Amino acid sequence: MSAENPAQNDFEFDAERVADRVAAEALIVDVDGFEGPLDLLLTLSRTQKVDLRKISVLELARQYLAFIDKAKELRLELAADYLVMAAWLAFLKSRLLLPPDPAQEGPSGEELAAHLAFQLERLAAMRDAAAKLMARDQKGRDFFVRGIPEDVTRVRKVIYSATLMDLMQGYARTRTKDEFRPFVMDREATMTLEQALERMRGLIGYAGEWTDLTSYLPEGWEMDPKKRRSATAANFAATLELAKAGKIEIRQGEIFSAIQIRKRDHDG
Amino acid sequence: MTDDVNAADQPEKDQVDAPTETQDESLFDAPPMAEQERMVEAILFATAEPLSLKDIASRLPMGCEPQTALVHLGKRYDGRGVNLVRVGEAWALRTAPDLGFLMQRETIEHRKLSRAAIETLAIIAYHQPITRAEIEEIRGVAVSRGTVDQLLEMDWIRFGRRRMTPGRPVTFVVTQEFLDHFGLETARDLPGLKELRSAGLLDNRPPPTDMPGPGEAEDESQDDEEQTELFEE
Amino acid sequence: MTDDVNAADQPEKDQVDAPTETQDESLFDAPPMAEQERMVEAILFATAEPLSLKDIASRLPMGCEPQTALVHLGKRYDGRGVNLVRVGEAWALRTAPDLGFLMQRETIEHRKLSRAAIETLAIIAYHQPITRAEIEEIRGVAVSRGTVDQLLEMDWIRFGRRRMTPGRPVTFVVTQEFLDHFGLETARDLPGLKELRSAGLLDNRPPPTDMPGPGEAEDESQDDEEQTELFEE
Repeated sequence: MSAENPAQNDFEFDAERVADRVAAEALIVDVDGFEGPLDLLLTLSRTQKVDLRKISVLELARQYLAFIDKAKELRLELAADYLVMAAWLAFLKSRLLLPPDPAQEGPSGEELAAHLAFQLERLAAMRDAAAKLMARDQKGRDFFVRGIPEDVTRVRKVIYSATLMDLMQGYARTRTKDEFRPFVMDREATMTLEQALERMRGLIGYAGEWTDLTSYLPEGWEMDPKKRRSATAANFAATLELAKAGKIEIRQGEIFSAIQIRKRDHDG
Repeated sequence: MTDDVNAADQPEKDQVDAPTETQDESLFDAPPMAEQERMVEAILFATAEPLSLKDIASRLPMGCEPQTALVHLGKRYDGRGVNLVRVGEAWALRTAPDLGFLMQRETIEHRKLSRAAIETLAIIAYHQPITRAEIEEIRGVAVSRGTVDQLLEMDWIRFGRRRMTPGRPVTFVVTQEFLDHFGLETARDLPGLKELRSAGLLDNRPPPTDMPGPGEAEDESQDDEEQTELFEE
Repeated sequence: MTDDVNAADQPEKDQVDAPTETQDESLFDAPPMAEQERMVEAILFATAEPLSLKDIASRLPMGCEPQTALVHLGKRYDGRGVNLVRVGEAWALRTAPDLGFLMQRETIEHRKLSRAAIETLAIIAYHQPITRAEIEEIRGVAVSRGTVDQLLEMDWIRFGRRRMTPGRPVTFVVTQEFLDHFGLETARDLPGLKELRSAGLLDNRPPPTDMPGPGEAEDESQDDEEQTELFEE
């Protein structure tokens, strides 16, 4: 049936076309059942009753076109895909029938036909593989999972923490029947480094000669021991800052003796 | 476990076994016992609930002896990670009880101890051994059962000796676990109030009550010693 | 009959006990191998999902060798009503497929898959990773969104890496659930895979120009590498 050679006598040719038309008519009933033109082509190729590798693409093209003609005759609405394929197969058919034109660009008719055959074979192979896959033992049908899964239970363990400070503060709170009050520095009797620095910067311009650091204590801070300590410390820290900045020089004759400072630019 | 299974099974088994001989010659050609055991194994594995002997039998081919198959299966799983267990009148495969820990996954959550718990704990630490009534007196509020339970559960406090006073109330003391947690060698290492105050952790105002006032009004002469020692400077 | 069962047991037990001695000398006081096997058994028994070696190890005590324990366990369950199966990189216990007939009541009714869905699934499994355009090229029709969604929803396919081609199209691959469902150890065990490959039917042969098709002939030619990688033996 699969005549590769187009040079057949008219009668045979016509008979074939009639057979095609009959087949197409049978297929057309089921047009919705096809998953696209490739699927239709695969179904048509089955009618050739040969191994897909030996399929006659030319014959197939003819069968397909007969199907489309029949569908048109019956005024069936076909998806555009089918018509595109029909146009392409008509083109392929002419390519296969005509002697090759050496000037022609692109793949030859044979190459196109070979690829179509490959596509059909591949689709058939995938269908076959799908069937084999579905025929396998399946979970929930042939084999089963554990029916009473014992899921991992999440055990939430809470670790409470408290520090020694929490504990002492808690105790203090209960013992004083009062809120724990964190120790706050008494600002009244405190001179900060910033304050001392600010003040020293102003005064240093006058310190041309070595002068005792103690003499820079601000007024009112010399007598009260608390205030004096704070001011001395702040002043000392401030002089260190100023020395570091290259503004002044510091000297101390011996340990625990008076600390003296003077302006830096006055060479001594 | 196998022993249990076997013992429990025995009487029934005999009943079921009895017809075996005749069964074997029966029309139904039951599968070999090893196969029956496999079947029971698969059924018990896959079903969502324990199955009674009747349930199992109804799923097996005709002529099977689930009772005997269960005995074999019980033996096979004896000492395994999974055991055949009897649940009422039914049978199930369950993970071995000693491996339950594998089915749990701990998530640890860190939480700050509540103020009530800290205060209670601090009072116990500073005044141990101390009764609940004493804690309440110091805190000025009732100590909830939950707070004490929590501290007991955390293993930071434990019950001490009972007081030799009317009602013989139980006392609380801190534990080694407590000392470890707070990095203390003994409860005596806890800083005294005077230290707290001089460290600036306490207000300088004189406390409303005498400091430290252990035991207050109570006659616990035997504890005073420890107590005083604790706060001596 | 009982004898058969016991006799069958004996050699397995010996095999399993063997490595215990060496195990005991290990650095991390890991449990003996027989115990590890019990643990792995319990862990796998308790869950319906396949567990990776990592999952299993994370639940075992330190120093355990789940891999070795699995080998022992696999032997122990060989030929039983329940079998140890490998699912991709994971392990699971499943009833023996020949006993499926006993489990009619457990049978899960799956939503009937359309022909398009089945074909699409097979194409993804055999050609993975594969783009939608390539699936369409093979089937000769557009792949509907619903089909892909259904397969994704069933957890049989998932998105793979994107292709390093213009448009960076997403690829599809099959999942562990797919392997589990169809009882496949790996995607290499797909039926007829070798034959299909040697017949060149899994080659990514780009269509010559002018071929019609919904795939619109995209230029994704350098995917063969991944493909080979996946199915290499």
